[in-house]
Amino acid sequence: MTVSQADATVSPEGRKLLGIWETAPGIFGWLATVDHKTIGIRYLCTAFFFLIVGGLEALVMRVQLAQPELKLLSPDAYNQLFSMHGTTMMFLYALPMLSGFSNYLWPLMLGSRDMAFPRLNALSYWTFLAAGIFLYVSFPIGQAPNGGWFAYVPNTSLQYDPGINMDVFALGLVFLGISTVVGSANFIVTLLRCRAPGMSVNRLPIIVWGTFTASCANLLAVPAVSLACAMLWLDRRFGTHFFDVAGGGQPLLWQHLFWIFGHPWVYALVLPAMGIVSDALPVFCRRPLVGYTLVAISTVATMILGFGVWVHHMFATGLPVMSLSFFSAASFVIAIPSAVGVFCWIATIWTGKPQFTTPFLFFAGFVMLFVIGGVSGFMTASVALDWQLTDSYFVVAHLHYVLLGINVFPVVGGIHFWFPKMTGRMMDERLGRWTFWTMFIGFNAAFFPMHVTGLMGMPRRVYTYPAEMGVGGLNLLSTIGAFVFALGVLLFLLNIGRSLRSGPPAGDNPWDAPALEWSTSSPPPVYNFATIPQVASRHPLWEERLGETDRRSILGDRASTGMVLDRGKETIGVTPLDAEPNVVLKMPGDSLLPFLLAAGMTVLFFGLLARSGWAIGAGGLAEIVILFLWLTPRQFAESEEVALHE
Amino acid sequence: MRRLLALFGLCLLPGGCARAPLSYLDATSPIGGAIASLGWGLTGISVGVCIIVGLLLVVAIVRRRAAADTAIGPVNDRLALRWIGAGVGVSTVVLLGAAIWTLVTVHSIGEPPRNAPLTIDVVGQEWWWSVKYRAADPAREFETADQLVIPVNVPVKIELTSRDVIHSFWVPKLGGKMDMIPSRTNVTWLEADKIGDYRGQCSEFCGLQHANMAFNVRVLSQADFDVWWTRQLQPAAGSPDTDAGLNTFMVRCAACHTIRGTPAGGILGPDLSHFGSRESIAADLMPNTPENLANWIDNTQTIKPGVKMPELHMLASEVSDVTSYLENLK
Amino acid sequence: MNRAYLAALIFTAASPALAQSTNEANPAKSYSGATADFAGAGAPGEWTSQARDYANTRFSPLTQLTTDNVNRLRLAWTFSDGTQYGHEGAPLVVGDTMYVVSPFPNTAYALDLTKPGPTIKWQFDPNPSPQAIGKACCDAVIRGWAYADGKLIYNLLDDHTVAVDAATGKQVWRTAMDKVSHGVTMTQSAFAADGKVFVGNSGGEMGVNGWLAALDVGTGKELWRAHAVGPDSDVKIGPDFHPYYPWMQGKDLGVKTWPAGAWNTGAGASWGFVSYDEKTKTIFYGTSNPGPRVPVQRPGDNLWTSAMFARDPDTGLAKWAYQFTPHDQWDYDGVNEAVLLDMPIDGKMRQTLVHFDRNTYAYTIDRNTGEVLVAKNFAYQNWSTGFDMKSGRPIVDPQREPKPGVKIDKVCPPDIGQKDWEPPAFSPATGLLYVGVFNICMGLTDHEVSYIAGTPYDGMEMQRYSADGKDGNWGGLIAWDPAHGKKIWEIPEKFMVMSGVISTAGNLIFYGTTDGWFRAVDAWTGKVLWSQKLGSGIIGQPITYMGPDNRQYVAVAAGVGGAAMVQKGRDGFLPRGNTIYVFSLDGEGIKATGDSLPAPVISSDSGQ
Amino acid sequence: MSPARVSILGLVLVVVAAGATGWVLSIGKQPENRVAVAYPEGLAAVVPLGISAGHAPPLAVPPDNPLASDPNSVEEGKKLYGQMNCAGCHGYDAKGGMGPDLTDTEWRYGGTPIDIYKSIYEGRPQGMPAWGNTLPPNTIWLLVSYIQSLGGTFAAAAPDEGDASPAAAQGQGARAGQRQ
Repeated sequence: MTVSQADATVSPEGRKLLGIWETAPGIFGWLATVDHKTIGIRYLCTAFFFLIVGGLEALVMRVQLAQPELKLLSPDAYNQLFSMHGTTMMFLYALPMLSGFSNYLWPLMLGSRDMAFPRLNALSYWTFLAAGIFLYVSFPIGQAPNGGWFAYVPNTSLQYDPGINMDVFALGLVFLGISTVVGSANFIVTLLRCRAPGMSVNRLPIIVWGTFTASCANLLAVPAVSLACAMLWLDRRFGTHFFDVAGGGQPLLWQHLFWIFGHPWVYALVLPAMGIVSDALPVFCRRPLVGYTLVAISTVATMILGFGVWVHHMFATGLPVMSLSFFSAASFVIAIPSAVGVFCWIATIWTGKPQFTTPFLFFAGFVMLFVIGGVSGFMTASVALDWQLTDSYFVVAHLHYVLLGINVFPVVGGIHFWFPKMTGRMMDERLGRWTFWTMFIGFNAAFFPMHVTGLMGMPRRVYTYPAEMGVGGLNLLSTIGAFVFALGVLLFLLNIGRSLRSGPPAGDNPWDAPALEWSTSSPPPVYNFATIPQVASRHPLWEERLGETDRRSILGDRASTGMVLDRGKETIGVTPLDAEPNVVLKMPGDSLLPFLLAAGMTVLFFGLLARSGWAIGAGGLAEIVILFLWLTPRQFAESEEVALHE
Repeated sequence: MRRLLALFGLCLLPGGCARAPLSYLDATSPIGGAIASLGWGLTGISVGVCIIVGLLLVVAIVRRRAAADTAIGPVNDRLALRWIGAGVGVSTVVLLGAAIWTLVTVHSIGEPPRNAPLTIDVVGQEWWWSVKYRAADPAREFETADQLVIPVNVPVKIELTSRDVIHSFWVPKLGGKMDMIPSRTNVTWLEADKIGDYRGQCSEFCGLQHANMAFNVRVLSQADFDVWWTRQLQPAAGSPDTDAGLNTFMVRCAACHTIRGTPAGGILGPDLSHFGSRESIAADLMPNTPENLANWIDNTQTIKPGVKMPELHMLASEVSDVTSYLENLK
Repeated sequence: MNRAYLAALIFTAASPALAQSTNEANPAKSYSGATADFAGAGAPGEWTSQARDYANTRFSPLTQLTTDNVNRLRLAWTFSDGTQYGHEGAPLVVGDTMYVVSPFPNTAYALDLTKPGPTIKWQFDPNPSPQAIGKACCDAVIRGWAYADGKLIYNLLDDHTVAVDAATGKQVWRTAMDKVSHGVTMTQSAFAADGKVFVGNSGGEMGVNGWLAALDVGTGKELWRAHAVGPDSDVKIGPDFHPYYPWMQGKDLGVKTWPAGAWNTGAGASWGFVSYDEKTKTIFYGTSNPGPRVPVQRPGDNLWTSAMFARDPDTGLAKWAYQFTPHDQWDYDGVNEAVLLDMPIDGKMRQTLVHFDRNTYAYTIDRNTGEVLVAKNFAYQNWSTGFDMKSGRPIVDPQREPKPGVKIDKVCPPDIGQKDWEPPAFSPATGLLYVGVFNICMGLTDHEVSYIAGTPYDGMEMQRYSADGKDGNWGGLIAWDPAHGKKIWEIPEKFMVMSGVISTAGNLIFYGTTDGWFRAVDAWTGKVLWSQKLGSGIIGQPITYMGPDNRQYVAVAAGVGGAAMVQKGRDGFLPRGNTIYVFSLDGEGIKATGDSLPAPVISSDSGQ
Repeated sequence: MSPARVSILGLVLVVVAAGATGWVLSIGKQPENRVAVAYPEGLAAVVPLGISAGHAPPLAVPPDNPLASDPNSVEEGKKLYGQMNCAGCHGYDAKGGMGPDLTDTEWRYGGTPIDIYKSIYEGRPQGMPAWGNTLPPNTIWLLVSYIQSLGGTFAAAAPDEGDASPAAAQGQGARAGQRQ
């Protein structure tokens, strides 16, 4: 879906690079593209589609809960909706959306031509798309997963949920886990090796830090949930006893495995988004971020601590009070790195010259919601208070403040910020402001009352509630707020649609932002940089005005002396810490293999779901053959051996 | 922004939520009270932090609005970093304070007192509560359902387990929640400081009727409690041949329900001994009146879809017989 | 199939050698010094009650068969009653007539032993209600019948006791004892003594309220009925009730040791044998397991289930009682028989009763006071870690206590114990008791269960298997010294030994295995002297009697069923049968000879 | 927006709309499969539990089990099999005990779904209690679903197979061996 380069002003070597890097046209190109920008945009669009689907499910649930004892949804319908709402939002929207941002921006921000493993990048998208469809395959026949996104056993064991509902969930998560882990590995290697010379670790944008930390966490956390889901599926369909009480299994084993994944996962969902704010907010404060190193270190610290707090989801399961206290203390400590982030953003606004553009509004709103969500988290960290708060609507309020506040607001702000770069057109500011206020007011009207209904004892995941519980009015307010928020999202979609068609041209750097991606054209050429830039500071485009150092980065066309690397698809590989170039990387071109591998995996997983030997055999065989083709090394023609430029 | 925070604070004043049976920030019982004070404390800190940071943010945004220039210039953040350090320091101190306060509270209410004079086994199962009163002498042990009657100012030890999926035992005004996990016995405890009725609710998603799985806790004086206990031990009078209601009950309901003193011994459904003396029916969904009971027996699946009790399509005469029989099982 | 048969053969050959080594010299002196009063035994050649005498010794004074000539035993004649259920009873021989009652439909036959291939003198069809078949927990069997006052008296499966005139086969009286719709059936062997007949019910699995009743032999009128659970008035506990141990002393313990109202469906049926001490005018019998079998549903000791009662036969009032397994959690009924023996314990002569309980403890109890003198395990068990002689209670191993919904493996013994109802025999010469035992364990899962009248109220899901692993032995015959609580020798068997045992003055022990072997064994050495494979597994009780031709016969019914069916899936397990086999030396007996044989009539137009 | 993108957008919208309507329709369906069946008039006509077949009222019940294919019904039936004490007689593995084995193909009173329904409903002379007036039709069908899942039952014969009811035709063989 790349915007073809009709631009006549491309420099001569640019035209050569264009020939090398441009994706083939037609269906083959569409399926075989490995261009990180195309994949990034596809991630953004697919994730946004799932955000809308999840949002619609939420709206139907809110109508059912608007007043006590409504009969719009049957209990099983409601259970399927709230399970799919949670699963869609947590797995099919949150991380894919951030992967979309990172896939698109990393090479441009790091000064590289592509991710470390372009085909792996395509594979992670196709697998994500297939897993998304797989999770919704039983929705039309009314047997969508109905055990909640947390799927506690024994409620989801075969004895209490015999349909295929939870098989779709368990296999779907394992399927999606493959996409996540593959994507994370790609991000980590890209960070370590695919950067422009001079882009040392202390000059990386904070979104890169965020996504890198999230990826490392995913490598460790996602296997836990994949293992748990595989065990659940074996228990259900092959009579093993991992969680089956009669056979000596332990229901709590599921909760431990799930939350060991669960908590690092929710931090993986927010750290890249905090990175977006740390990179984009300073642009509208007309000054660099205050305390860059503090924010970078707090990002990593948050994730490391994130692995040590998972039992705060299980304070009421009767574990010994001594161990609960340790996890409670850890959950308190984890608020400190977040506090560092908040103070840095506020300091940046305080000491900067805030420009009231739409992205700025979203980021300011983000800080406020971050704090409210943070303190409600602080309240649930206290094990004694959590014995009252857990599984009540207070926690629903907390998680929505944290997930929407820290993920959706920065994402919408980020799209407003990077839309010009991605499409070459500006989004409408007035409509943007309307979008922000509608979303902000709708959000607070929807989720703030849930703190109160939670404190009034309304339990979670209830398809209705009795009138005498006294929470009817607040729930009605929440429902109205939810619809206002949905209106806001609609306005955002309108803005995007209108801007795509008739937004004013954006130019290379409409916001006068400092980062490397603004040094390319909008939308950037498919090869990103005609010559590989050399980076000299954290803010390449602001170096003169900041006057921090006298060395200057060499960017874009001005880098005539830079490396062109136009013998085939090439980019520069650097040493991990100081980013000294030490190798020229040969990048694979367009390839159908990622799509085919994902297709093979889909056949395999549908075979597992239907337990049909043929499908499993066919899928497995296809996988082996494709992997064989994938991994056979391509012999480079002798002439293409390149001497290292100084 | 600030308007919203005010709403947050206002609504939590005791007046705002007194009539809500499940709200717990106005609890006064030994456990509920301890948690409530901790709750108010942490809420206060939270509201305070929100207001401070909100003010900082708003001031930060509006203080330089006038300056139209968007020029980039060199910056010096030494002062800002010192302010950030101070802010983080204060936050850390507040966090540690809260942590210590929590641990102290946990220590005081975590373990049930050694010599709790009364032990009750509560067993959760798909969508109702089996309540067994334990005693040293087995003959004084009996079972009832969906209702806990406890004496005032007496610590009651409660042993929790489940017969099917994970449920969670929670009486907000009397104390924190504790999960009920099959093949595992969790122990929690309650103590009430005021006589009256309290409402409990299952708070772990347990399937179709999780929403309507509540129970009633009735706190009596010690004397009334002992009277209640001895009456619960009395077997039901009458035999199937003399009492039409019991005869219909024996044929229609005895396979799932138990009434001590009659040959009805089913344990699939709640124990209905002394049903007439209970305050509510259908896991505390409706008050215990003959009309509600008849309506419940006739339209079980429409009131609580998915619940295990089937609709028996009984004749009107049978329904009224059974209803009157159950209602006068005082 | 033949491989298993061959293995069984080799095994039987090897086992005597095995037994041989454990007992060398030829001691003439009795091991235990125990003696028995053979009151109620009838003439030496007769077998007038299931256990031959009131003391339940199953000892016959006949000596025509001895250890020397027993290998010449051959089949004399057989009789089949055509029914398919387990054959547990012992035929009775009074005068020259053998009385046999079939399992359901409980048809009674009188066989005239004086005629060749004995002819049926009369046959009596009581036609009990088939409804009872579905309520009988462990096969529609009858465990025995009694002969008294010229009448054959036995229990029908559908809770009636019937008396038939021994001469004419006409019904004299029939008394209804209980209702099948409440889950009650009667398989108990009626016991006649002191002008009364004592009958008990079954239905431990159906949540019944167990009882033992006394009927007048002449009219069948019920004299008294004593329940096993409930207030003292129901359990007929009066002022002169003196249990030996303090934890059984107190008022209305049949109610107090149960949760409120649970005693009414507490079971405690009495389906075992009754013994009677004529001198002290006391009857002894056991009560079955508490209901339901899931212990969590009935906290407390659950008195008086799995216990032994001593009662006055005239008034039914209890003299003493002793509970073998308080708060029984594995369905260890206490109904097994009490063999009344007098023996020296620690040098002092004591009047005792010996009881092999289903919880694998062999008790020697003072039958006048109920004090436990000896309590030792007669086979492998792992549910109890020991026996506290001071309090008289077994110590339970918490690991074996079942919890609802959780599977526990290798609990030994299983519900049917290492010895079920099959009665032992006593040999006054050796002073030993010879008992058929098992060697099995079970995997157990408890399920909490509802009481629905007429349906089972037990809730135990079990799989039984040998205690020695996959293809280990499932049982054997042991010789037990009751005075010292010691096993003298044991004959291991591939299959459970669930038949009755008899001993004779000729120092012979007869028993059968559940895969059809009927064996004669030397009482002193345990050497197998004679073996004969019968048509079906043997769970019946053998007898020996003197025929009208002054020849000693040995008879046993071979028709597998009842608890032996737990071995249904094993190789070598025989199908059901219904034949009584009678043996005599060289197969001699009253045969049809000479003119009593039919002569051919040559048809007149044959023309040759 | 290039035509390719519009077509993809259109396709996605159509798929989502189809999925949502499919869900709404099938979600609504589930409660309906609770069988509402004509029910005999009142208590007097049927013999209480515990005593076997007295005069059983006429049944208006479909010949085949409407719930057999629904996995929930089979699982629900399996739980009922334990809770209604069927396991006590027929064995926890349904391989028989006091009551006959339900997994083999030997049926004393007929092995089609309607025969099994009647055996539960009316009770049988050799000790099977009559559940007709205790368990509503739908609950009995759940039990029949579980028994069908054990594999020993026969398919319901097509109604036009002569007038002999499927039970009679199939029952002949079984009844022959019935005389105990």
